[in-house]
Amino acid sequence: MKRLWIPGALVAAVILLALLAPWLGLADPVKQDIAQRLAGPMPGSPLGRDEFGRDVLSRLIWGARTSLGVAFAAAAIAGILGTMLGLVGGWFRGIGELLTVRSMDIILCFPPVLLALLVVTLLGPGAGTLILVLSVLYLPGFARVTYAEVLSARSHDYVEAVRALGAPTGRILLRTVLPNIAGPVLVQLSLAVAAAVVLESGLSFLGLGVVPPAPSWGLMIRGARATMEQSPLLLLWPCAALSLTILAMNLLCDGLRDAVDPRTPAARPRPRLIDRMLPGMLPPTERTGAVLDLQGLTVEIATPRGRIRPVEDVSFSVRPGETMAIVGESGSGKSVTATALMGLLPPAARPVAGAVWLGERDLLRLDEPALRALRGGAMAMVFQDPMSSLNPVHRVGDQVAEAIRAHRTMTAKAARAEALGLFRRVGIADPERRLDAWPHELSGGMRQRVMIAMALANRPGLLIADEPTTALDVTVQAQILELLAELQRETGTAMIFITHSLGVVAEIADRVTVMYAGQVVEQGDAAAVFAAPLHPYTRALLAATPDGDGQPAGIPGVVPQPHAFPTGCRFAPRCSHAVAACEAAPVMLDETQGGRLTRCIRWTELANGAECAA
Amino acid sequence: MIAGLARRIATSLALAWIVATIVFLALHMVPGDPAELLLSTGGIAPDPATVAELRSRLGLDRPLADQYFDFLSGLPQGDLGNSLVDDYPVAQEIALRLPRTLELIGAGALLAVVFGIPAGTWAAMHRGGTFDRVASGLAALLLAVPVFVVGTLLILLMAQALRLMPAGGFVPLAQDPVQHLTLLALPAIAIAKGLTAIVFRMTRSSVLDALSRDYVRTARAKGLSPARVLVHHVVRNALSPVLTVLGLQMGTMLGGTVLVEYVFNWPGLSTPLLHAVEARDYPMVVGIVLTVSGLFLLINLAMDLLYAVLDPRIRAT
Amino acid sequence: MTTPSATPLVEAKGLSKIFHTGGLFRRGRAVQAVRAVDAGVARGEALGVVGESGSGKSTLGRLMLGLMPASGGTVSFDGRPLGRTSGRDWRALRRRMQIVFQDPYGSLDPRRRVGAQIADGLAIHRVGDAGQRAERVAGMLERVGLDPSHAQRYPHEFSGGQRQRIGLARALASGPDFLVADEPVSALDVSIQAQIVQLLAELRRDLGLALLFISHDLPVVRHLCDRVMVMYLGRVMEEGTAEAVFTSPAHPYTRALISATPQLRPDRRADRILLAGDPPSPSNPPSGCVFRTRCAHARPACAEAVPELRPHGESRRVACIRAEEIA
Amino acid sequence: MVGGSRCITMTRRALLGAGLSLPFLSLPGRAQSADGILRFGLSAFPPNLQPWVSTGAAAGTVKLMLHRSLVTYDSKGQLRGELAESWSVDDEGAWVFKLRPGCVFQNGDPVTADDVKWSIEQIAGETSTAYMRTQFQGIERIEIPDPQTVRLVTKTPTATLPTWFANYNTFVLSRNSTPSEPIGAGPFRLAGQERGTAIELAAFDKFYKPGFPKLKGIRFTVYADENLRVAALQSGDVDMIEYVPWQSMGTVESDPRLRLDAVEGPFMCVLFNATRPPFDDPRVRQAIAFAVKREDIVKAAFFGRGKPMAGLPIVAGTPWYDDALANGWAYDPAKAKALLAEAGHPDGFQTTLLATAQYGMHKDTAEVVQQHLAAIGIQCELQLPDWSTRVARGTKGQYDIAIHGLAADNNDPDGLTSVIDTSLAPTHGRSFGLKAPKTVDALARGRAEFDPAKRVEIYKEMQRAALEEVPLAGLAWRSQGYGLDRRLTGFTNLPGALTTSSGATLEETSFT
Repeated sequence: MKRLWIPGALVAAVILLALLAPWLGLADPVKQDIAQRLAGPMPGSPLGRDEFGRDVLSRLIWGARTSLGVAFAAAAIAGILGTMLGLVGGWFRGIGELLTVRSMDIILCFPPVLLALLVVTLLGPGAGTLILVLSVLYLPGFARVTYAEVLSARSHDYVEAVRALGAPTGRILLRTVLPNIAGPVLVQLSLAVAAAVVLESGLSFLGLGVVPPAPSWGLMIRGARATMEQSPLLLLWPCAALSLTILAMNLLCDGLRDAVDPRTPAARPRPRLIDRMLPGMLPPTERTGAVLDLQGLTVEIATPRGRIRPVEDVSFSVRPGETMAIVGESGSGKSVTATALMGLLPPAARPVAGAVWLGERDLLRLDEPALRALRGGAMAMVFQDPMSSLNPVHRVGDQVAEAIRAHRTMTAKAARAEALGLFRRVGIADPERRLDAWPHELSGGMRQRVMIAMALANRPGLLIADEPTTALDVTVQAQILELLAELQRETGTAMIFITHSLGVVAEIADRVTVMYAGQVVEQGDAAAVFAAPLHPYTRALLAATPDGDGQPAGIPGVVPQPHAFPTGCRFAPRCSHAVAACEAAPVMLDETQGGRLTRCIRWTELANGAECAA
Repeated sequence: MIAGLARRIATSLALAWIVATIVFLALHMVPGDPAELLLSTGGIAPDPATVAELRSRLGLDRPLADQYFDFLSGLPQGDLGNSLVDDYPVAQEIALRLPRTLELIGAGALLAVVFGIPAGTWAAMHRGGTFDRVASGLAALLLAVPVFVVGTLLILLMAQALRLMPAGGFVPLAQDPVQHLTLLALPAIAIAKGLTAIVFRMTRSSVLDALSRDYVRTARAKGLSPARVLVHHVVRNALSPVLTVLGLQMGTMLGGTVLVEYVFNWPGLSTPLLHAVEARDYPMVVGIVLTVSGLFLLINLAMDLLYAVLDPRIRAT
Repeated sequence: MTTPSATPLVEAKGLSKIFHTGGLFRRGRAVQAVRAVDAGVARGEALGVVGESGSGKSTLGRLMLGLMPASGGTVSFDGRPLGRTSGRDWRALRRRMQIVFQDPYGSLDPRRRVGAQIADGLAIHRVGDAGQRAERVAGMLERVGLDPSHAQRYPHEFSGGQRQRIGLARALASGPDFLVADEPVSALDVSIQAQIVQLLAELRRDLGLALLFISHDLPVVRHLCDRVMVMYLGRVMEEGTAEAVFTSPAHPYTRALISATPQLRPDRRADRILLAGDPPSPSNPPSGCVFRTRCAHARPACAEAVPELRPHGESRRVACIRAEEIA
Repeated sequence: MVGGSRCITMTRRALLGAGLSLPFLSLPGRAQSADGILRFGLSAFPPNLQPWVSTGAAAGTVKLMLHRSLVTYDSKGQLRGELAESWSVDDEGAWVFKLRPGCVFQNGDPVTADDVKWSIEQIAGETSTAYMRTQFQGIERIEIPDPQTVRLVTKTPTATLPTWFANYNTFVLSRNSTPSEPIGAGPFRLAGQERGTAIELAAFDKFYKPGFPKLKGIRFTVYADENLRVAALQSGDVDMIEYVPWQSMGTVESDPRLRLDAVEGPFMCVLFNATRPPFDDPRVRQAIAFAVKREDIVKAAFFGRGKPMAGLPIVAGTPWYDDALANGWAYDPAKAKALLAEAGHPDGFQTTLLATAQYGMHKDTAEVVQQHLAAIGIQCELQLPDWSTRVARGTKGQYDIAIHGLAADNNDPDGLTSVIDTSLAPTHGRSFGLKAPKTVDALARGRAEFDPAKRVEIYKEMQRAALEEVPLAGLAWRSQGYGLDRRLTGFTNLPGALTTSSGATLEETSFT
């Protein structure tokens, strides 16, 4: 909010000054004293006198009163009328829209100064006419902003909900829609005021605005321009006042817009001081010939509310041809792990411990060019939402060819031919035509196939799939899972499959890692884990998954926030087997004799007792 | 697509016609008689008889409807009638003046694009950095200072104090290109002042939005070089909204350069428009307004087409 | 499962809805979202509507609530046709049927306190005074498993699961008889999902609600609903008791749907039926049976006429002329 | 002796003007003009160059070069013969003009009496829009005793008829001229024009005065913005400019390379709408005349470049100028209050003051008048519409009191007819519906009196009547200056109201 404070104070000061003008004991802004014409600073008039000998300071402040008064009045009128028109236009599409929003185009066609001139000549100059002109000029701006906001608000469910409750349209518009579009309208209001002040001074400058002798900044500039040679300073004061006020208003608008617009990410990324960790800081660990070997990876993110560790001490390895599933609910850190592997973490995030061995190289200690050579080459990634993962303005064929040529130098034609082969390989019907299709012309399933083709373009040793089928329909999901399995069998690629659905894990995974609140809580062969889960969380997850028989049991409570991870076992608050010891100290991963891992101090007790699923 | 285009052109023409009609009627309602005005240049009192005679010669005593239909019938052939002041064809005056205003706005827009877009992109790339803060503050300042203030100060500084640049005026390009361009410099800067700030802010927010998109992450995951990601993916997407806004701004500028033309004595289209309204020169005013709103709508149409070309999703509808 | 009373509370006959893309003047393409669907939900009964995206299940839900004018067919509520009611008594009907949405973050008004939104139903119809409404709100919050003191908080202070509970409280505050739940749990994590499903089951039983449960997640529907209706490209493929449809699916599409659902236990995984290609575009559906282009058992005859929903066994109807042959 | 008031250009000064200014070169020295071509900075582009229609002083200056009439003014403001060698009144009161032999039109045809007759008939024609139409319709018969003599018989004796032909809207053209092709007998021919920006004239070799014009050509360039006009003169882009803005007169005077030639000709005054009480009462009008401190107007509106005018606009130094009468309305607020009380408004009244925002000097004068009237209790609300609305409301009498600025036709009191003869048809240039019988009668008598001594008496009597009936309340004379390069000789700014006709002396102008 800091950005709001300074301009806000400045604007408030100007407005206050204008309002208090009568009581500031200023000289009469209109009384002439021709003898003192163009006099410099003198007692009683610190800024000197204008071409009629009137006190410049009082005219400046009274001028503010006129200019701001006109601007606020015009912006308010335009605001109210424009918002109403936008509301009606946005809600009653069809005729309503035509009447309200399309009619605005007529106003926009008019050159602004001509509109002002016509109205002024028709009704005679003066503040009243000026307000009318300015509000007409700013009406379209408000109508359009409100129209757009109403359209977007309308698409939200809470508007439909109130409609379903039987609320009359008027109530919906005023009680539900209006408050939610207040933010952008407010921003538009402050923009309109700033613009109105500029236009008012422009019109007065041309003699079409405020009638003398009433003071206004535009008139002062016009007068001062005539006597530029005799006293240039006269020009300085109104220009400075005008520019300063508008600058303050513009900054206020920016601050307001940022505060209102949820999209702007709150956290301002501050790169941490130490760059990559110094090589050799950690003891070298032996490598097991796995394609990928994660050891104790920990990622830290700097947020306004302090440093958080969404991923802590995560280790697993993947052998060629093997699929390691990483399962966990939202907030478990599974996606952060994947992004950390690819080195695609946002600037604010930083891996602070552990190592990630891809073959011979530790990805965490590679510099950017070396890591970039691997991305899309030795290791590739497929993302969750096919709708937004492809660039809408490039053809899908070109985007795949681009991936190929990023790692191998070849002619565009050759790359295109290879892309065609890839399209056929991932089962895209009629590949020749589809190469030149735009992303929005393909279905979700088709687009995901393109993503897979793009990932496999350079025959990666490791494929990371981050919830590739979550956004797809179940029949399409089945096709994609089948395709991935087939490709893996054929190419022997190691695959990390991230998902929150246990069903999918059972279908496709050889080994599984269960994550909860940033930690690995269980790891082992998928069949074994599903048959006899060791960690209470895994057991509860299995119980919660409806599979036809048995009542799905929910897990009470909520996943803890990264800022407030409990010290002890992070699942304890929601675990039905929790005991005091659980919450005492951080729990380490235990290794069972069968090579399975679990992070629960009571796992042996629970396993022997073979209690049925709680 | 073509049907949509034809429909759009039809609505634009209808809008331009509505605007012209409104102006035609408004002008006739405004007090002041062109014939009397012409004869009372310099404050002298014309003899009412001669005023009446001039009115009939100029056809102003005919009923309004006839004058309107004369105006309409002339339109298809591009005949906008003659000026009441000196019987000079309006179309020729516009043909003489319009290119100068377009040139001014074009130069301003060029400066805006050359400075605004790179700065905006760089500020977005280094969001929150010193460049971003300084540039955003400067943009706010540029927006804040009104154009006639900038104009006056520029003349005061460059022309009269330093005598580096001419104080204003115009020389046809053919006659003396170098002088023409030096004369164009100052007013173009004044126009570019506002435009650059708007383009900068629009580019910055548009690039920021593009950077947050999934397909940029996909591009980086493909191992593309940062430069390729920036140009091919980020800027390519961020460009279309920026160009549309720039187009709209240039459209509204058409009738709005009067302040710059006045301060720099640049004989564009806005100044004769104001003169014509003052002299109640009906054909000239309506002619210019029709041209300006027609061009405004044309630019809008062009921007929509450009948007469709840049963004295939739009092209589909 | 409670035995549903015979006569349906809400009944749709030959219901269809056509959307026109294209602006005010332009005649865009006509998309048939829902085509001649018959559906009935009795008091205390839960009807599951299953189908993939583009199948028209959400549109059907909104049509049966009268939130959207139907292009064809009728919807009657408690015997009275909805189409022609207007003005005051249309609003009175509103109190008796409500809806819950999928996206927890979009279904609550970010600008108003949660308590006020729950009381909206009562306030709009001016039921009782402020005190009684507050009381009712507290009761509803407790009923959906939240602390009554939450009434003063704003939506952004709650998790996804809690927001869905608030949505439920708002819908049930005015005591409706018919509730449409449009994919209420698809956006939630498994553990939270199970909690909400439990809550829905309890509420349906305690309040004797007629529930229309729309979802693409077959296991959840199987658990919660008495009868199930499978939709594809706006038409009903198969309809019957949950038990019958899930254990022995008759329509090829239902079979493919069930086999595609990932199963926890390996023994459940029947041989997988993989559908080829993508669903056709709704603006020009195939002639005859809309599923024929992707059906392994399609014959030329399937293209001629739109298959009727014919009884198949005692508690099921199927829209497939070869249902008996491929059983 | 009747003459419409002369038109002087109401510059569009501070406000709007599209103009072209040759870019003044960056080097501070003054650029040399090429081979005898005079570069003249105009303040506005002449709307059109029709010979007999009045369209402003800029057009007048150019027309004076293209055409010639029977007489014009010499450098001291006296009439001097042009196409006419001599002129006199015969015993029947008709004016006889003897033509100068050997004068030819620019197409070579000799200038004959028939051309004069044809020109007069065109001006007085029923469908003519000429400026002097009504006056020329006062001519009964035109007789041509011989090709070199023209005898004009007027319906009523008019002593001031010769001055009609000194006006730059009453040129003698060849009788085979066409509306689009006027053939005049002036010292320069129209060589070319660039619309809105410049006009080129070339010398006419067979001009009837041998050795004239001394210049080879004139290039008129338009600088609508006054600051730019002065900048162009200072940098040497142009050799002389008209309408030097008051605030820059000092800089032109002090510049060693330049010369300022300023004259007080045009003036500002207050007009009344006598159909609206209380302005039908002469005492109220007198009160207003006494209430204004005119020095303030000169200082505020014209940067001190002018002179207060506390009486009728009679040019000092002319025979009918009387110092006492010229200060009839000297600043006397107490008397003004007394007059108001006498007229039944002891504590003043509310009214409106019409002027225009389009011209700085009108607005500034109005603001000063408003303050001074407020001092004696008359609260005026300023109405500053654009110039066209000001003209329209003036003609229709939609105002209470109004500020007006103009110049008389010539320095003869009869030149004031168009501004003080309120019996004529209403126009924005005169008070509306104001009865001033004694003044109007004195005007008519003065016009018909041939004996100069008697005319002086009549016009003094007229001034006394006007001081009492107040057909207009004089405010201040305005200085009107030309800025020239010091090397230019031969050009003189004609005194008083004739300043706008100074263009006539351009033929004697040359570079030393």
